[in-house]
Amino acid sequence: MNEDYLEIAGRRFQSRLMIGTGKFPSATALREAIEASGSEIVTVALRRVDLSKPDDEGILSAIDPERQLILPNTSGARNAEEAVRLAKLARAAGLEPWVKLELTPEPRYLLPDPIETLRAAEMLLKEGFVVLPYIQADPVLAKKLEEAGTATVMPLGAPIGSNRGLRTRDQIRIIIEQANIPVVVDAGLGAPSHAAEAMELGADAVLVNTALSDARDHGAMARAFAMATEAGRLAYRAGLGPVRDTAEASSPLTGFLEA
Amino acid sequence: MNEDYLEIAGRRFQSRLMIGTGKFPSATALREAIEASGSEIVTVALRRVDLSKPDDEGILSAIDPERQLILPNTSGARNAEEAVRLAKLARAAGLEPWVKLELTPEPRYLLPDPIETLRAAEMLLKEGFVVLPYIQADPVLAKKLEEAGTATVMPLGAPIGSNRGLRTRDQIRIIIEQANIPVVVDAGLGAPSHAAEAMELGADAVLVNTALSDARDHGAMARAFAMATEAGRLAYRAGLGPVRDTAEASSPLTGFLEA
Amino acid sequence: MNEDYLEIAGRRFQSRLMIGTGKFPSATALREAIEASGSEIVTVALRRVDLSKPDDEGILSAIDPERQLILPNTSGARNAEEAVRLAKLARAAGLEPWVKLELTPEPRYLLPDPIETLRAAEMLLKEGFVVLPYIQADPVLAKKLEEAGTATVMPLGAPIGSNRGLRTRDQIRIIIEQANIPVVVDAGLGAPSHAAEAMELGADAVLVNTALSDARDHGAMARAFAMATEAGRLAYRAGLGPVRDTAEASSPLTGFLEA
Amino acid sequence: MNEDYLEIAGRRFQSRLMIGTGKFPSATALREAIEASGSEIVTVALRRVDLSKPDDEGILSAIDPERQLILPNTSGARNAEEAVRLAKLARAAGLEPWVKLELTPEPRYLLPDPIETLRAAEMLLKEGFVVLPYIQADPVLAKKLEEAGTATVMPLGAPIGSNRGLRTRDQIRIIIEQANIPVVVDAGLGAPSHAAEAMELGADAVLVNTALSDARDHGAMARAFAMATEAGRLAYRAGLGPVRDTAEASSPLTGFLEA
Amino acid sequence: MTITVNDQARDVPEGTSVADLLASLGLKPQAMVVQCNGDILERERYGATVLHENDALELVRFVGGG
Amino acid sequence: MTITVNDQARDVPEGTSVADLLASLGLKPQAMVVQCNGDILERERYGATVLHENDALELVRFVGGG
Amino acid sequence: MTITVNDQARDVPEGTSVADLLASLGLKPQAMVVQCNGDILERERYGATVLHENDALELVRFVGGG
Amino acid sequence: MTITVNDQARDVPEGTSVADLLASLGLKPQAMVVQCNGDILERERYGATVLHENDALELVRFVGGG
Repeated sequence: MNEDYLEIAGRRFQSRLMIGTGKFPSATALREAIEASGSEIVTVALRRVDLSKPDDEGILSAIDPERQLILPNTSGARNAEEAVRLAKLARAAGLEPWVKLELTPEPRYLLPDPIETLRAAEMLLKEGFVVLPYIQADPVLAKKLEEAGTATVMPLGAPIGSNRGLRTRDQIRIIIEQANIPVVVDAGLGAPSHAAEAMELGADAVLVNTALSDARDHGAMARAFAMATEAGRLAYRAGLGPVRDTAEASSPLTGFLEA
Repeated sequence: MNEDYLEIAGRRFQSRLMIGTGKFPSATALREAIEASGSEIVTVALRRVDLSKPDDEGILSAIDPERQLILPNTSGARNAEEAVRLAKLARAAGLEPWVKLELTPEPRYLLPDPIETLRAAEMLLKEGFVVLPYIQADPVLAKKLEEAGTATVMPLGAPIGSNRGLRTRDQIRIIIEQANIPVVVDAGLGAPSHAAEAMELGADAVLVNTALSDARDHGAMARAFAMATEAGRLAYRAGLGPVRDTAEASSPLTGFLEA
Repeated sequence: MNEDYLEIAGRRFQSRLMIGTGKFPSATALREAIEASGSEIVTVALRRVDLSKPDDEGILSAIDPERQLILPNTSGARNAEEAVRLAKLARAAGLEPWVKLELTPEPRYLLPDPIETLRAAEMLLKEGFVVLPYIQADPVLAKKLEEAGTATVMPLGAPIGSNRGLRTRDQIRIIIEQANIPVVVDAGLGAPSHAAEAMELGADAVLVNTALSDARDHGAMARAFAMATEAGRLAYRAGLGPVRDTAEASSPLTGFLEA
Repeated sequence: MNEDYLEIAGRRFQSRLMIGTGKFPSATALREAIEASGSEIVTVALRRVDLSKPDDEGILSAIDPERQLILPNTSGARNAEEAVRLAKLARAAGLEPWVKLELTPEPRYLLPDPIETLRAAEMLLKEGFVVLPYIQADPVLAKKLEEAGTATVMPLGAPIGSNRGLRTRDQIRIIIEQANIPVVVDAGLGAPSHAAEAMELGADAVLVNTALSDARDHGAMARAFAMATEAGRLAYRAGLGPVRDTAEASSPLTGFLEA
Repeated sequence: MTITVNDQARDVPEGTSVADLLASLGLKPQAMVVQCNGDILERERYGATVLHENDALELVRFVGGG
Repeated sequence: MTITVNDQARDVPEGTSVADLLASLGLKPQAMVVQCNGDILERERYGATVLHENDALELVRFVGGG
Repeated sequence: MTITVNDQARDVPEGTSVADLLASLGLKPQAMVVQCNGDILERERYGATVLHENDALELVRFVGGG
Repeated sequence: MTITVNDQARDVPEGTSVADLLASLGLKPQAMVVQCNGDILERERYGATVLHENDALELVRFVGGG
């Protein structure tokens, strides 16, 4: 497998599982999950310091920058300008110029805004950022972003945190077929089988957060997703068999007295 | 995980992936698959010797009885009596008295006969066999077999060799909920995600054959199924999150300027 | 359409929608539903008279025997003998010798018992009844019942009253392909689209109860199911198009300036 | 039902089934389909006259403008400007100023371009057109179009002509929940059950073309879609029951001797 | 004398017919089935059938069912 | 003189009107749209509109579409 | 004398044992099961078991199966 | 003098540097970003940057996010 790496913007990763760091009950739980996931890319958000909690270390204490690329997202931004400002703040804080572009205007389903996302992507690219945009499973938009120069596209499987799985399967399949950049299925993957299914379709990676923070045992669930993601990738490369309408005997069809 | 073993008829197994040995292009390919699968239970069939091929070593040469329990199936039997006869032949050949009971009257879909299967199970149990019956995903039949004393039930996900996946999901869920013996999902699982899905539902094990023999790279596919099966089991034990109708933010919902 | 009738045991019906009469809030609501459904076959159950409610007219008052065949079911029977006794009581009450055979041992999912159902069918056939058995979507069992002489098979789409729809689609498809007697999809159909889907697959009829008694407007829902059932049948006969992996333009693909 | 009409841009329609006129084998077949569908809105395309076939009457001969609103689409346009030009040509030809906005850059899946579609919609609205845009099942884009002033949104169920059905069910559900204008499910609906399903979800109408032109009997299939569309609408208004995880008996649960 | 109706003991006068019993219970004969000591009783025989000590009657009727 | 119709060059006599042209092409005016040099021509003006050298006409009509 | 092996008639010399037969057929005894006239024959008895006229042998072995 | 920190007004002594302010707030400079009047302030300049009347500071840090 060491031949099969994920390459984004010229950088290589062995792991195809990205982890979001939200909603974990403790820094320990998060550390356990990251450790068990083997993930090399973890996402974080930026928010104002709460002056009433000066001792709050923030999330970085749970991440080992030697082993994980810290990918700041633009959650909370209401438009392209705020997204760019967030990306610059993250860069100023010493992170690499990578950004998960996330523009989700309404809070009920947190679905991405295709127009504003494309506009923000173009602005961020001008500023020299490596852009990984979170989008609807919209093949035409995915192609426009690729042409604009984004490093990946990150189509959703289902709404963030819904655990509904790959509800956009048909569209993801088309995006993968048409893409020349890595396709990372993000949002809605609630079980390892969902991650495996995305990888079997030919996705290059998956990003998971809620399914891990929801688990009773965060480390075990992270490990489960890591195995399922690799399993799906292995199967994609090993060649899945055709889906058949009828049976195909796995034992000889002859009656055993007919040799 | 060494605490979490599969127990069938008082015997413990670490692996929850069983492998069928049919349709592999060569003994080498089969050996590769078994090796990579880490499987501890492999199924075989019994057929008349082809006198024109005396050198044919048969399948056992590909199996290491130290590491895998050889589970003979009753494929080819047309009724309970023939199934019993096959089981006895296998036992006479030196195998342990375990049998995968398989009575599939019609060749197009190879679906199991519920009446004859129950009758054969009762006969085999009287003869002292450990019986693992292949059945429709029929919760009432599964319960009758458990009450008769079978060691497991092996409901199908889809027709043998169809690679269609867990098409009987609803019924499998009920069988698992009601069973006091291991539930092994057999037939139709065509991708690692299918195996993971079955395990996430709470199945105790899965059996796969065609998905492996169909693959270009048999070893890699076997490894993929092994990882996915373990991933599904891990996730089942770690506690999957609820499926939600709406989003649940993984980043704080506050705009980033609102702290 | 008057050419296309449903024939069961030599008797012809224009309607392919059968109605169950349970759980309606009032006799009026039931009458409305039956009227709007255009149904020609309605099922009823048999129970002991409640001596404390002598005025209870029973269900028959809501049914017009001139327009609907009253089909008694054997619900409540715990075994084949009780099912036969119920059928005889219904016949003694003046109903025609038709019976919906229903043997559902456990109350949580009310799934049919394949062994006892086949046994009861054989007993009822000997007694001269026209037998319509409620069964799991088990193609082998369906074939055995057909060979025993039942007038139809009634495989379930999902558990009674669950409104889950055609969860057994793959198996129903096989039953239809192999059957020489009418296939009536019974149980679990919760929306008109479910009924249409069953008919599009080639089912000969559907039976619905809970979806109607659950509705706010019983008459409207019954009419909706009647229309959807006929629509599905019409489409099955008119020839559905193939499911395609890619688009097929419905407007000329030429740019409009290229003629 | 005459109380329940579809209202678009202040105009009322009894039928909730719109018909596309492409790919019919003959004007007669199309007339049959329109007649049987009871449709009040039919779409057409604009193309250059083929000077080698001066007698070709064009499609309008098959449509009765007294009974159907002729809705020209912008298929063939490569960008917003061409779409506007097409709309103006249609209006100049004497049609009402309604347009089905369709901008599908790539021919394999014919998926709509979200950016260009929004831009074209704004231009057409300035020109005084009633705009019905064909879009991905993207709730954020749908909301933007509503805010821009389009008369409806027409999200796709699956690629045009694919007959795959409501593969975007989750997203359509959200669009319906959030929309204040009619939601018309367009493209991919290949069977009456698909149309019924969309209407049961609360869609205001559906548009069908390929499923009708694919049929052996165009009139019968059109009638089937008309019935299923109305059935789905009726059921939506009558109140569908809840989907349950377990059974809910439709016959009294008491054994019949316990009453 | 004492008989049982749907497993409940009841005292009825000597000579009571099935028809009398149903009437006394306020039950209409139609759309009901009567079993007497396990045998189904044809409706036309309700009047002629006189009950005896310890007779066990089973009265059933149709209810809504799916 | 020479004009173009749907991008094909055609010779027509001086003084030819759009109506004349359509007639010569065997085309019925109804259910067709004519653009002349990019501008849409109202149907009632077909007769009065005389063509000039190098005029570019665009003739379109409705076809089946989804 | 004549026996049948998997339903095929074969001539074998008087006194042939099952072990002799397998050897003559080029078959290795292990991983094979022999039935003689319907009864399963333990492997250790192959040598001692002498065949008689009309004996019916059934030779089966394991093959790949799911 | 008065400045605002994350939109809250605060009085600080003349000559206070950004580093002084963070210290007085109990905040560690690392893994935090400071904007002063809309401009991002490099960390190495916290000490040298002296605050003036009405300066508006924005202090942000990283939190968990998906």
